[in-house]
Amino acid sequence: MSDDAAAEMLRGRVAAFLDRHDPAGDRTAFLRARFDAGLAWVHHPVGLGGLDAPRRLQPLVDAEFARVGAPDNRPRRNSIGLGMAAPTLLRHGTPTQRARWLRPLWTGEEIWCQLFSEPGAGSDLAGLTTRAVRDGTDWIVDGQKVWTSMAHRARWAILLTRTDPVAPKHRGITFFVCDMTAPGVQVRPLRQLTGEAEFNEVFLTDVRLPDSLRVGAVGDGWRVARTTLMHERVAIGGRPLPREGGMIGRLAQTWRDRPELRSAGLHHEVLQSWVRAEAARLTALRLRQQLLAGDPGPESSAVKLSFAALAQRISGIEVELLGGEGLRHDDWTMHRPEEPDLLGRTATYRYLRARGNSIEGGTSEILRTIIAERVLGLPAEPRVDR
Amino acid sequence: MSDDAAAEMLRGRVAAFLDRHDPAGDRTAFLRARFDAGLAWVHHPVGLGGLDAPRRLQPLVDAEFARVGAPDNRPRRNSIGLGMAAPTLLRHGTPTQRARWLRPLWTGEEIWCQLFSEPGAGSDLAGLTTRAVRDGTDWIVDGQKVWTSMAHRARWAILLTRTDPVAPKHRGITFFVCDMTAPGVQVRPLRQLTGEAEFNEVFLTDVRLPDSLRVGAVGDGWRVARTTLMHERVAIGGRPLPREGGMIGRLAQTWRDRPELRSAGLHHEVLQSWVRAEAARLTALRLRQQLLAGDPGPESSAVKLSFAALAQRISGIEVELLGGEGLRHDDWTMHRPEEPDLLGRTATYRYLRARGNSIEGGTSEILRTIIAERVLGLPAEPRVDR
Amino acid sequence: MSNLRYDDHEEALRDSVRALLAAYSPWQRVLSRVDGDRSYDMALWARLAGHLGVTGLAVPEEHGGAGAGFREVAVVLEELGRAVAPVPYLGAAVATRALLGCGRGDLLGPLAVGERVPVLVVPFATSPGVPAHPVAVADGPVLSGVVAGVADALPAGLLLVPADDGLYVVDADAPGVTMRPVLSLDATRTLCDITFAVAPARRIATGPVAGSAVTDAVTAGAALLASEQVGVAQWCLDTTVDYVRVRYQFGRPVGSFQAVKHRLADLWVQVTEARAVARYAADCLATGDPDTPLAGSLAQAYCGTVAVTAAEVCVQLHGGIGFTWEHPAHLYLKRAKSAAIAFGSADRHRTLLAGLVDLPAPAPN
Amino acid sequence: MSNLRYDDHEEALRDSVRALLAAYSPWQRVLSRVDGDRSYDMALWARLAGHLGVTGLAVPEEHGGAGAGFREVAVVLEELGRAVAPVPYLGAAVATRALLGCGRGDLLGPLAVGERVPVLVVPFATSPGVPAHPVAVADGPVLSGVVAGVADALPAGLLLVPADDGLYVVDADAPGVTMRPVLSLDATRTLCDITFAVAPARRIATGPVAGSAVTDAVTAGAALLASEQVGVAQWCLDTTVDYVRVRYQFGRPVGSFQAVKHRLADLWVQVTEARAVARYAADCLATGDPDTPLAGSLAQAYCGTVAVTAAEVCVQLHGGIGFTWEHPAHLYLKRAKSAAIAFGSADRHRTLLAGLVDLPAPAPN
Repeated sequence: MSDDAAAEMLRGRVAAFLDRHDPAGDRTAFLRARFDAGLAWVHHPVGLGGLDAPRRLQPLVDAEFARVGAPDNRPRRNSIGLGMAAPTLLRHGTPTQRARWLRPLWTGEEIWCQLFSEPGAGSDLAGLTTRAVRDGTDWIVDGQKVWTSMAHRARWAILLTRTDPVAPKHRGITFFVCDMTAPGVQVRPLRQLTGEAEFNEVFLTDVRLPDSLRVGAVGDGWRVARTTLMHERVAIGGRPLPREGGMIGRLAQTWRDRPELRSAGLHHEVLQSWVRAEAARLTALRLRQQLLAGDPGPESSAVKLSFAALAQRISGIEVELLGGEGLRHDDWTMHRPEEPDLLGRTATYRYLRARGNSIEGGTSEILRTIIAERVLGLPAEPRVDR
Repeated sequence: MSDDAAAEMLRGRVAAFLDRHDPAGDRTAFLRARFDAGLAWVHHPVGLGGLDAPRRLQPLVDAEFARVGAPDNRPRRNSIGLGMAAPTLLRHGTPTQRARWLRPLWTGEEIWCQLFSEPGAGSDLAGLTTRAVRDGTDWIVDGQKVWTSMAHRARWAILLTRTDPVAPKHRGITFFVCDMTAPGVQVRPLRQLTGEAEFNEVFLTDVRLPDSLRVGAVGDGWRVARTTLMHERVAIGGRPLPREGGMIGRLAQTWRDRPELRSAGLHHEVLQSWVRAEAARLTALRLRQQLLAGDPGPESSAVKLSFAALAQRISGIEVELLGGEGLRHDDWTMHRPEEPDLLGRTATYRYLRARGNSIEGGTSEILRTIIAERVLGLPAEPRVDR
Repeated sequence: MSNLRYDDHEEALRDSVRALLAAYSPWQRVLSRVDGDRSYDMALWARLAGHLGVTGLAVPEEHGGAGAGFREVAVVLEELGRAVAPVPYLGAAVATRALLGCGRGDLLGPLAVGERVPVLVVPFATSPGVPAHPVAVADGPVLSGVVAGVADALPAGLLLVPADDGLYVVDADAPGVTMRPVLSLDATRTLCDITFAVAPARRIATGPVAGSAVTDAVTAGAALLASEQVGVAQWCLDTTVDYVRVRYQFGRPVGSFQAVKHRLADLWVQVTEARAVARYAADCLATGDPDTPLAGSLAQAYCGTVAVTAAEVCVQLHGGIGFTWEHPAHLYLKRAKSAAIAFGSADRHRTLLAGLVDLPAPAPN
Repeated sequence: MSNLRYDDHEEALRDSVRALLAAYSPWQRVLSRVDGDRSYDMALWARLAGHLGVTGLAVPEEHGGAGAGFREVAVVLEELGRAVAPVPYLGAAVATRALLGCGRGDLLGPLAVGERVPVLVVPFATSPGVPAHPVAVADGPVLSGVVAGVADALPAGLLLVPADDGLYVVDADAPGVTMRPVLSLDATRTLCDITFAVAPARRIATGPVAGSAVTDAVTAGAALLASEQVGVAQWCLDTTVDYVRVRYQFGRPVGSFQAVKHRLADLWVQVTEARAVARYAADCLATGDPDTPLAGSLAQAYCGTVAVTAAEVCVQLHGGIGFTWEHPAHLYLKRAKSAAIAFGSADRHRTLLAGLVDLPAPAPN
């Protein structure tokens, strides 16, 4: 089927669906029906929310629904579920697992989180030490996970454990879905330097998971996790922004609105940042065009690196531009935001929160190494670990 | 003897010397006599140009001679001899070697060069492959050296060779003095990207060196060379500059003299460079004060790193400031300058020549590693070489 | 020639301040205070005064001080920066310079014993040569007006208030004086907005004496702050080096990875340079060198940025843990970023330098 | 929406240009020419015209050209930059834009077959919107004056000379025209000073048409130069990567050291971004997008610096060998530094952007 034909087919399906389902009716029922009609993830197989259509046509379907004001699945509330858990389950889950989890995940009825990072295994994720030990048809899990966003709201988690402590480190890992309501799962907020807590620490103490929650083979968890992590990077790089979208827009607006703050030196800094932000934006746009043309390219790492560096630099300039006002903060109390309010709060908040951009989702150091080795083909360092 | 007493003694010696020797007379005779009077390197032993006096008093002696217009030993013409060969010979040479070489070295009658770097052993100097094989009481040397300044004028060279190809790499090295007039020593100019050739390649083909030219024990050359290299870094860091000395002065003067070239953006760059240059200058001054107080500190590496980065940045800004004029060069022909004419030529020359500042005398990468390991105590990388 | 080294007695002073801070102001204690809005630790201040006598270092001996000078004050500030200690030492030092500048060292007697801290009532972001006199004088004399974002005023006893016709002193607890704490980026140095509502005052200097006393005091702030920034930067560097030596990833200490090593080497170079610059500023200030305005502007054009970089690198190389509230790195990040604005940003001081060293801006088109 | 990708036919064009340059303009050949002062390789130019027909890519079909557009011209420039090829392609493209801008595409016929190269007679450092008309017109008409530092004029046949009252064409070999080569920083693109001494001329455009044709041509120069800069930067990156993979020090490839890897990763990010920026500029130019002035200034505010950084990193990571005359790195360094000034420096273009995107400079004091 050609793209044009597929597009026409999809438009027809949406129209037919909307004839039968009232977008103003019950939200959950509507979303469940949309999933069942194969209009959730069009590239998924039939029965798993899709129609085996080309992935690049999804935006078209979303636009059709948006046009009539249909409810969406609030994707930002379940970004880890949609962005990482779903593709991993699709690729590595059993039919039973996919049938059980994908529908409520997509509709937002069940929120997911990710139990990967540990205090001792950050950049070196494969150095994780959370143990899973077989006990009959169950597994008993013990360990500590960290930097878990949404854990306090999540029904399920994707979980990496070490099941073979003597195998080479990448081969002793097994991937599970963790029931966040299981006894022994304890979630504690992790307060950040901004004062609030987007993330959690999760303590796993004698958590009993049935073997049916295992995804992929025992010892094959690292391979499964690579699917997850690949989608993490693509997800971060994929958002298209308008010109002056993001932090540069805030800085530019402050510059325009507050002529009394201007100085020649900061003018130079603002213009340099504007140029770099626009270059990064065009790069993200080019990446998107390549993705849509089926030619992904490695630009997403570049986009994440630049995004982090720019957010840090721009917010730093903004604080300096504000001078005495830049010494004032809005709130140090402990909150639990759904996501950081980057454009709504003070410049000081942006400055502090942006420090995390080069740490979360792969440090900038790790990204540089990935670029050097996978894109440029430079040799790995001598390995001293297994 | 207290410092004050020593200073008084030295002043007396210089006065007595000047009573007996006419500074306006024969240059070489005057310098030889000064050496013999122990007023060349006051910290050297008696008989080797010194009086066993504190090293920090040398500037006082030099100043006394300069005050009456006495000829100096043209130190910049023999910087490798004075800065590196002499301290090495003093510390590791035999009495015969020191007696033979130090006097004509100091007077400038014999110029020295350094045969250390090789095409395959730059940053990894200890990876050198120039062989020296024993033949009776002689050694036969074969190999190629590179980046040898003054080789085309030098009478002697300090030379690193590999005498044991199977020993661990730092232990198979032997240090020699090479007779640059010996058969088999061939010197060819090495043209730089500036068009000129400050340096040379030196080809050593079956060069026969008597064992009396060996400095230190066989296989102990790396330890000897460390004395040389330590003095290289100190020498580079030691020069005191007045404010706006060096390249920043050129840039500042162009800015002052040519108001039509100014722009707000370049003003920012010029001011930032001025600040960094002044910070580096004060750091060098502080290092000097510490050295004079007998408390050297590791600041010399900082000074060399900053010097290189600043020279590169400042000259780059100068070319940009000149705009259309910055596109014009003065001379691409092949010259053999005694030293780079950094302040006399065009900004383009400064820009190009400054590229070498972060390569010659230890790359900036190597300096950073040295700082990280020796100053900050960070662990070495896993070694894969011997 | 300026002495850029630390003398033996300065090293001894450093050791004693560091030991006292280690005992009485570990970072856990500082952190525990910053959730409130009155973070100043006046018990620590009393110890600095009582045990070490460092609050009056720059107070002349005839007024009960140590009769030392601003070189020593700078050494104390390095250590206070290194500990992000919440005491009004910087503000007191600036006020000391202002009072000495108008010949009123007699008002510093209580400071020498740690009492009645004086503070110059200007916004913390004030740079040298930018007069801002939001306070009006009426007969009495009495003062009225609001000064926003003043550092070290919350624990102060004696307010030095610049006004159009001179410099006034006001008792902090006088009627008509209201101090409102500001939720500050640097919660270890809580700013406050001060409202004067017909507050009784005394004029202590007029005319050019008052003007230059205030300007010189702000310049002194710029010069001295540099030492605090060096202390902040040095802590960040040392702490990061310690961490990457023991943090293992990929079976190796993180500090054995070359990119980490080189970044820390570059940072060490910057801190080393900042120290030379800060020493120059302190020495100029101590000796009354005519180069002091240049040295102060150079200090804030350079050292503030170095401290910010050091704190940012510290957070980054600690990875996730450095991003948490429970690790002290953020105290230094907030102190550094805040200090980079205090007494004029780097950008502002580059502009001042342009005038001082004859590197004029382009003519407007 | 702008198309920032390379189409298949653009990739094919790239391949054929690259193959031709590899065969006929290896760097050794370029290096061997730069000791002289007439470095242009017109034999290579003839091959580009004859074998590939790329000299007339932007010339309309009715005038014998390929009727393609500036997107394709930009692809050719990338490859020419990658080879630091000494041909007047950039100058001819700028002149093409000028002639098309005043409706005189008919004068481009010879260019399509590689003859009578046209060049806009402005200093290479000219930025958009800075008129400089050093040439005076007298009756005849005849032109008199000197234009300094013109790129690609030495091999040109047709000189387009802006003057106060319009745009003139002058034959390069007309009486009264003298070209003096300049010892240039970039010896692969030797500039020249052109003297007109009562040189006979023809006026081809007047008034606003002439003015905007010249401005648009300089903007086109800024936009297209970005692609050449991307080519330069990409060569520097590729060559450095290749070198550090095979250069061993301390028993390891230099490219396995993390600081080297990270520096090259950062450079790759910059080159990747520069490519997106350059494609945007080329696409705007090709489609007549009203965003073209912004795209051109963005291109020169970003890509020039990236090319310089790439060349500087290339020299540095080659160590000593990269500092020698016998290694090609310096050809790229000189090209990059020179191109960073051509058609206006990054600083100049940031100033232009400030006007275009409403980020005004501070009011003068």
